[in-house]
Amino acid sequence: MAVLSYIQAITKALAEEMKRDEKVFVLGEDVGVRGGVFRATNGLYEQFGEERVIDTPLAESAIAGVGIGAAMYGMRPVAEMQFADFILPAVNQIISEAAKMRYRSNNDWTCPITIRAPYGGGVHGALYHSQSIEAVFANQPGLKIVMPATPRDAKGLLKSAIRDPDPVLFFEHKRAYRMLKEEVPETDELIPIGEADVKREGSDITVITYGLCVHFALEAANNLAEEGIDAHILDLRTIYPLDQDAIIKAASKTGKVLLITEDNKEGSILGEVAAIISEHCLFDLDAPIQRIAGPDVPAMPYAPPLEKEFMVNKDKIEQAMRSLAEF
Amino acid sequence: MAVLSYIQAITKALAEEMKRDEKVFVLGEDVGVRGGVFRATNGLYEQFGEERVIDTPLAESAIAGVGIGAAMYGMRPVAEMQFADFILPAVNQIISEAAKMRYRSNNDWTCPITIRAPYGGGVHGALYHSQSIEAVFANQPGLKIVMPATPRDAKGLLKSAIRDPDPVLFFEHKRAYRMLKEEVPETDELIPIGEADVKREGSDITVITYGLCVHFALEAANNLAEEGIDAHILDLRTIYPLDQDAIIKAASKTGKVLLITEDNKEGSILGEVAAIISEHCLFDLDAPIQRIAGPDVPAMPYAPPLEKEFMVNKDKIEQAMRSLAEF
Amino acid sequence: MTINRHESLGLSDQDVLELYRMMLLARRVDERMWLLNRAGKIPFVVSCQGQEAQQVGAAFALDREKDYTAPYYRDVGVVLALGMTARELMLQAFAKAEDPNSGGRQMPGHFGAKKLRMLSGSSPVTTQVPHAVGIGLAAKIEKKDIVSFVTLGEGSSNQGDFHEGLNFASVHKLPVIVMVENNQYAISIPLKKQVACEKISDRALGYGIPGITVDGNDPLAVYQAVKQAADRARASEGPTLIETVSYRLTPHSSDDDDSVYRNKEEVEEAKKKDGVLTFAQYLRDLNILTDSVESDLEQSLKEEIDQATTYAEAASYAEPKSIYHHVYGE
Amino acid sequence: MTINRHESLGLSDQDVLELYRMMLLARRVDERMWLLNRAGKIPFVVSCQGQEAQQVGAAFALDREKDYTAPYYRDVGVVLALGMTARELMLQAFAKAEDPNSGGRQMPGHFGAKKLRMLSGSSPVTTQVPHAVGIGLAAKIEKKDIVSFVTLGEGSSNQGDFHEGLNFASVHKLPVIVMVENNQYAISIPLKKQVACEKISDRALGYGIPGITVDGNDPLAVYQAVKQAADRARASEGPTLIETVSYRLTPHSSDDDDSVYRNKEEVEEAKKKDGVLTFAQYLRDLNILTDSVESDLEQSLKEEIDQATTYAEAASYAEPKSIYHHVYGE
Ligand SMILES: Cc1ncc(C[n+]2csc(CCOP(=O)(O)OP(=O)(O)O)c2C)c(N)n1
Ligand SMILES: Cc1ncc(C[n+]2csc(CCOP(=O)(O)OP(=O)(O)O)c2C)c(N)n1
Ligand SMILES: [Mg+2]
Ligand SMILES: [Mg+2]
Repeated sequence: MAVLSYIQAITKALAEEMKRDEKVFVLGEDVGVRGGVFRATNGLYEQFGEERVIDTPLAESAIAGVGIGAAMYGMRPVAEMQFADFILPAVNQIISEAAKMRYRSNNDWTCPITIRAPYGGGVHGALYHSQSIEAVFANQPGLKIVMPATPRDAKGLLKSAIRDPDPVLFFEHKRAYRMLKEEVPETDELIPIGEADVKREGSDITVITYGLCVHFALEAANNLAEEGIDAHILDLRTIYPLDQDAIIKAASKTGKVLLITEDNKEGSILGEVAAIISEHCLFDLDAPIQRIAGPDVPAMPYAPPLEKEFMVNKDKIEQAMRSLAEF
Repeated sequence: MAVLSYIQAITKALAEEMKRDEKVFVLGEDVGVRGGVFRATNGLYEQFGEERVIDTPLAESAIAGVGIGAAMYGMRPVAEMQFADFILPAVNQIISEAAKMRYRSNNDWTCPITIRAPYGGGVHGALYHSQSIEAVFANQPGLKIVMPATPRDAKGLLKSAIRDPDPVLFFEHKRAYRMLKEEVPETDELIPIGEADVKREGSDITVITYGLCVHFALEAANNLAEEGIDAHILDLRTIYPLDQDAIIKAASKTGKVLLITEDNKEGSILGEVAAIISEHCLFDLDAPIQRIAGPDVPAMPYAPPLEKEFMVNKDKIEQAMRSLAEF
Repeated sequence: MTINRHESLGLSDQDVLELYRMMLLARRVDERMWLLNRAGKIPFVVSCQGQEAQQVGAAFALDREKDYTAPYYRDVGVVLALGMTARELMLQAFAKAEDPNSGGRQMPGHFGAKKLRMLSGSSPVTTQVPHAVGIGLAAKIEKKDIVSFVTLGEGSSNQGDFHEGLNFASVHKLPVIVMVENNQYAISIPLKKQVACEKISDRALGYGIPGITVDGNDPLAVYQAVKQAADRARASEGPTLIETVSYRLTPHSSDDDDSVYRNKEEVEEAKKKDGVLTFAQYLRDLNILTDSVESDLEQSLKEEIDQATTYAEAASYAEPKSIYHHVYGE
Repeated sequence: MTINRHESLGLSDQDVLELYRMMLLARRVDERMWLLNRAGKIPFVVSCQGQEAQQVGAAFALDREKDYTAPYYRDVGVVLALGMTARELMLQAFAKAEDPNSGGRQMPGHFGAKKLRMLSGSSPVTTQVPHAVGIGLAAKIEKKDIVSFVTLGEGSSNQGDFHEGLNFASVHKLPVIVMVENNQYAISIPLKKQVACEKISDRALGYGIPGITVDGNDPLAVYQAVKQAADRARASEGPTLIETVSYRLTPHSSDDDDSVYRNKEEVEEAKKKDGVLTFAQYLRDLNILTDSVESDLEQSLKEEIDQATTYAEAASYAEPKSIYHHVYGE
C-alpha cells in the first residue's frame, strides 16, 4: 500500500481505468496539456494521448452533452467540470438527458457517463468557487451522486463510477485534494456506490455526514472521546440515492442524531436524511434531530473573516456533538 | 367578487400589475400574439402592445438572462417558461445570477424578476411536460419559490411576486388552470410571500402540502370528516424559504403529520419540512412523519395507466390520512 | 420538358420511386394520426406535413446500415426511411407497451431505437445536437466509418446547445451533419422574430464549416446536400450545417390553433409548393409515377396503415407496475 | 514619419494622453497586484496585462455619463476608465469592507458599481451577455438613449449564453455592443482548440449584424470600432460584435503556471506588440509624450497606487456577522 493524497487517488483511479478499458476517456477544460487546473488529470495526456484526454472548448453543456452522446455509443466518458459551481450550464443535459435516458427509452439506450467536479469551501474561492451544489441534483432518479471523504474511498468509488452502467456525478472536495492522505491499496479495489460507511463506531451519539465534514467530525469525536463521549460516525458517501438502511441503523443505534453538511441548511440533502429517520425510527430517538450546515446565504464570501463565519468547522461540530450528548 | 379560474386569476394579476406599473412587462415563448400556449397571457398583447408583451426566440437561458438584465436596470420583468420542465437550460442564470445578485454586490444591484412556469402532472404530458421541478431550486438563498394552490392565492401571490424586490419563481399547476375556480376579490389583494395558509382547521391529523395536492387533501378530508376524522391542512404556498413557524405550529397541533408532494419522493422539499419538524417539535409527535409523493422514477410516463400509477391522487391521500389517524 | 435530375445523383428510377413512397407513407401516417386524434383515440399528434421531402431525401443519403441519427419530433419521414414501421409509429401514438421508442413512456414524436442506431430523443429542444456530436467523437476515437446525423427546427437553432455542439464538432472536426428544418415557425413565432440572419446556414461561418441552404421541398436537392456532407464527414473533413427551407403545413401540434397567428392564405400558398405534390409531379413528368403505380401505392399504404392502426389500437399498455423498472441498470 | 491618427477620430492630444495615462494606470495597478500576491498579501490576481489598449480605447468611446457596461474579470482598464479608482481596486484586492464592487464578498475581477452603471459580474463566464442585452431591452422599452456594452474572452464566446444573448439582441435590434477580447488563450487552451472559425467576428453573420475584428493593441482602432458601434446602437440599428485581437501577457491568474502550455518565446514575441509600449511610442513620435511628461506620469501613478495600497491594506474587513445581510431586500 502506498500513501496517496486525495487527488493522487483520483488521478490513479483515472489512469487505472483508462488502462483497463480503452472505452474510457477524459474530457473537460484544461484537462489535457495542463493536466487540469487542480492537476487531477496530471500525466494522463502524456500517457494516453490527446484523443483520450480531450481539451474541450469552454462550454459545460457541450462537455456534458457530448459526453452523453459518446456514452450512448458505448464509450465510458469521464467529464470534468472545472469547478462544481460551473456545472450549472449543464443542468439541462444532466437532468433532462443523462438521468432520464435509460428510463425514457425503456431500457434501450443507456448513459454510462461520470461527471467529476471539485466542490466545497474554505479555499478562498468566494461565492463561485466554494459551493456545495449536490442538492440541485439530489432529486433526480436515474442519477447517482457520490461524494467521497477519503483518498481510499475516492479511488474505489471513482473506479465504480466509471464502470457503473448509469450516469454518476462525482463531487470531490477541493480542500481535501492535498490535505488528506492515507494508505490506499494498490489492488483494483472497487467500493460500491450506494453504501454508506461507518467511519467510527460509537454508542452515545450518531453523526451522519459526508465529504470533508467527515474529517471535522472525526477530529471532534477524538477530542470528545477524552471527555467520555463516544460518537458513531456514518459517512454517507453516496448522497443520492441514499443508503436508507445504513441511516436507519446508525440513527437507531444511539437515538441522538446530528446531521452535518457544508451546504446551506435549508433544502440541503440533510432534509431527506432527517425525513428518513423521522419516518422510520422516530420512536428510537431521544433527542430532536440536530443539523449543522452553512447559513442560508447564497454562498461563502471571499474575505477571510467572512469565509470563516460561513464554514462549518471542527469547533462548531464539537460543540454541537457535546450538547447533543448532554441532551 | 367574480368567479375566476386559476388561469384567469393569473392573467388578471398580470394585467392589473402591467396597468399599475409601466415597468412591468412580460417576455417568453409565444406569450404575444398567441397569448401563451396555455393562454395565461391572453389579451395582454392587444392591451399593452408588443414592446411590453415580448415574444422571444426559443432560448430559456436568454429569457431568464435578458430578464435579469432588465430587472437590474429597474424594470419588473415577468418571464414565462413554457413548461417548468424547460426551465432547466436557465438554471445557471437563475441560480448563479438572479439568486446571488443582491448578495454578491453587497446590496448594490438587485434583481426583481418573476419567472412563471406551469408545472405538474396528470395532463398526459409524459416525462417532460409533467415534472415538479421546485426541488432543483429550493436550496438557493436569494430566491423565493411560490406555488399557489387556489385562484385567489394565485392572483394575490403573483401580484406580490411582481412587486417583490427579489427574484421569485412562480410555479403554476397546469391541471389547476381550468379545473379550479373560485371567487376572487376584485380589489388589489396582495397575499404575502413567505406565509403558509391553513386551508382547513382540524384536530386529529395534520396534512402539510402545496399546489394541486392541497385539493386532493381537502377532498379527502371532507370524506374523512364523515368518518369522524378531523384533518388540519396547511398549504405551504411559498416552498422556499419555508414558513417554519407555520409548519411547527401545524405539526404540534395534532402530533400526527402527513406530508404530500407530487414530486419524486427522495429529495423533494418534504425532506426539509420533515427536518424542521423533527428539529423543533419531535416530542410533540405521536406518529412517525409520513410522506406521500411520486415514486422515485425519473418522471411520469405518457400511457394513461402508467401516468395514473405515478400520480398522487385523492384516494392514495385519503388512505394515508386514515391510517395516520388510526395510528 | 422535365429534366431527369436523379440519375446524375446516382439514383435509379426505382430509388426515387421508393423515396416517393416513403414520403407518401409519412404523409399518410401523419394524416391518419390527425384523424385518430380528432376522433379522440390518441391524445396528441405532432406532424411532419410539409417536411417529408427533406426528411426522406436526407435519410436516403445516409448509410442506413452504419450511420447514427438523432431525429427531432417532426421527423416521421426520417424514421420511416431508417426502418421504423408504420405499425411501430402507431404503437407509439397509442402509447402501447410494444412501442419500440419508449414502450409508451414518451409522447409521440420522441423517437429512438438502438437497433436502428437512432438516439432516444427528449422534449427539451436541441439537446440532441451535443449528443450527435458525442457520437461523432466516439466514431473518431474508435476510428469507425460512421456519420452522425442530427436534425432540429430553426427556432431550436437559437438554443445554446446548438452553438456549443457545433463549435465542439468543428474544433474536433467530427463527422457530424446538422440539418436545420426551417419551416418558418416556432409554434407561433415567425422566422423574423426568431432570428435576424438571412439564412440559418449563415451560422456555419462562425464555426469555420460549410453552411448550405437548400429547398426543403426538393428531396433530390436535400439528398445531394446531405450526401456531400456525409462524404466530407467520412473524409475527416468535419461537420456541415444544412438548412432545409420549407413550411409547416399543420398547426404546431394537435394542441395548437394556428389561426391565431397566421392566415389561411399563407398556408394555402405554401401548400402549392408541398414537396409531396411537386415530387409526384416530377415523377409523373418522367413517367416513373404512372396512374396505376400511384393507385397501387396509395392502396398498399392504406392497407399498411389500416393494419398498423388496428394492431396498435388492440395492443396492450405496459403494466402499471412497470413504471418502477429501468430507473437504473440491474 | 508617424501620422496623427487620433485627430480625425475627434480626439485631442490631451484626450490621447489621458487615454494613455489610463492604460498605464491599469498596467501599473496590475503589476502591483502581482507584487502583493507574491508577497503573500493578497491571495489572488487576475490580470489585464496585454489588454489595456482595447479596454481603455473601448471605454473612451462610450458615453460615460449614460451608458451601461458589463465588464469581465480582466477589464481593469475598462473599469478605471469608467471611474473606478485605484484605491477601490486595491480595496477589492484586499477584500475589504469598503470595496465598492462587493464589500469583499467576491474575488478580485468581479466588478460592479451601480453608481457607474456597471453591472455586477459573477464567475461563471458569459452570463453577463444576456444581462447586457436586458439593459438594451430596457433602454428600448423606456426609449432611453443608452448603449449597453459588454465584454468577454474569446473562449467564453463558446458558451450558449453568447449565442442566445446575441440572437436576442439582434432579433430585437437592441443597442448592445459585444466586445470579445481575444487574447489567444482560455487558460491553457489555445485559440485553435477553442474555435474553428477564422475570426470570432465571423459569428456576427449568424445574427445578421456587423462583425468587426480590430487590433486590440491599438487603442485608436478599438476606439473607432466601438464608437461606430455606439452610433449604430443609438440610431436603433441594433447590436455589433467586435473582436479585439491581442495576447494575454501574464499567466491566466496568480494560480496558473503558463509554462506548462506555452513557451517563453511566444510570450516575448507578443510583448513586442504590447499596446502600452506601442501606444507610448506613437505618442512619443508625435511629441505628445515627452520624457518629462512620462516621468511625471509614472511618478504620479506610483504615488496614487502606493496610497491606494496603504489605504486598502489598513482598511477593515466587513464584520463577520455581515454575511447574514442582503440575502433578500428588507
Ligand atoms: C427547451 C424547450 N423550450 C420550449 C419547448 C416548447 N416547444 C416545443 S416545440 C417549440 C417550437 C420549436 O420550433 P422549431 O425549432 O422551429 O421546430 P418546429 O416545431 O417548427 O419544427 C417549442 C417552443 C421545448 N420543447 N423545449
Ligand atoms: C462557466 C465557467 N466555466 C469555467 C470557468 C473557469 N474559467 C475561468 S476563466 C476561464 C477561461 C476563459 O477564457 P477566455 O474566455 O478566453 O478569457 P480570458 O481568461 O482568456 O480573458 C475558465 C475556463 C468559469 N469561470 N465559468
Ligand atoms: Mg420551425
Ligand atoms: Mg482568452
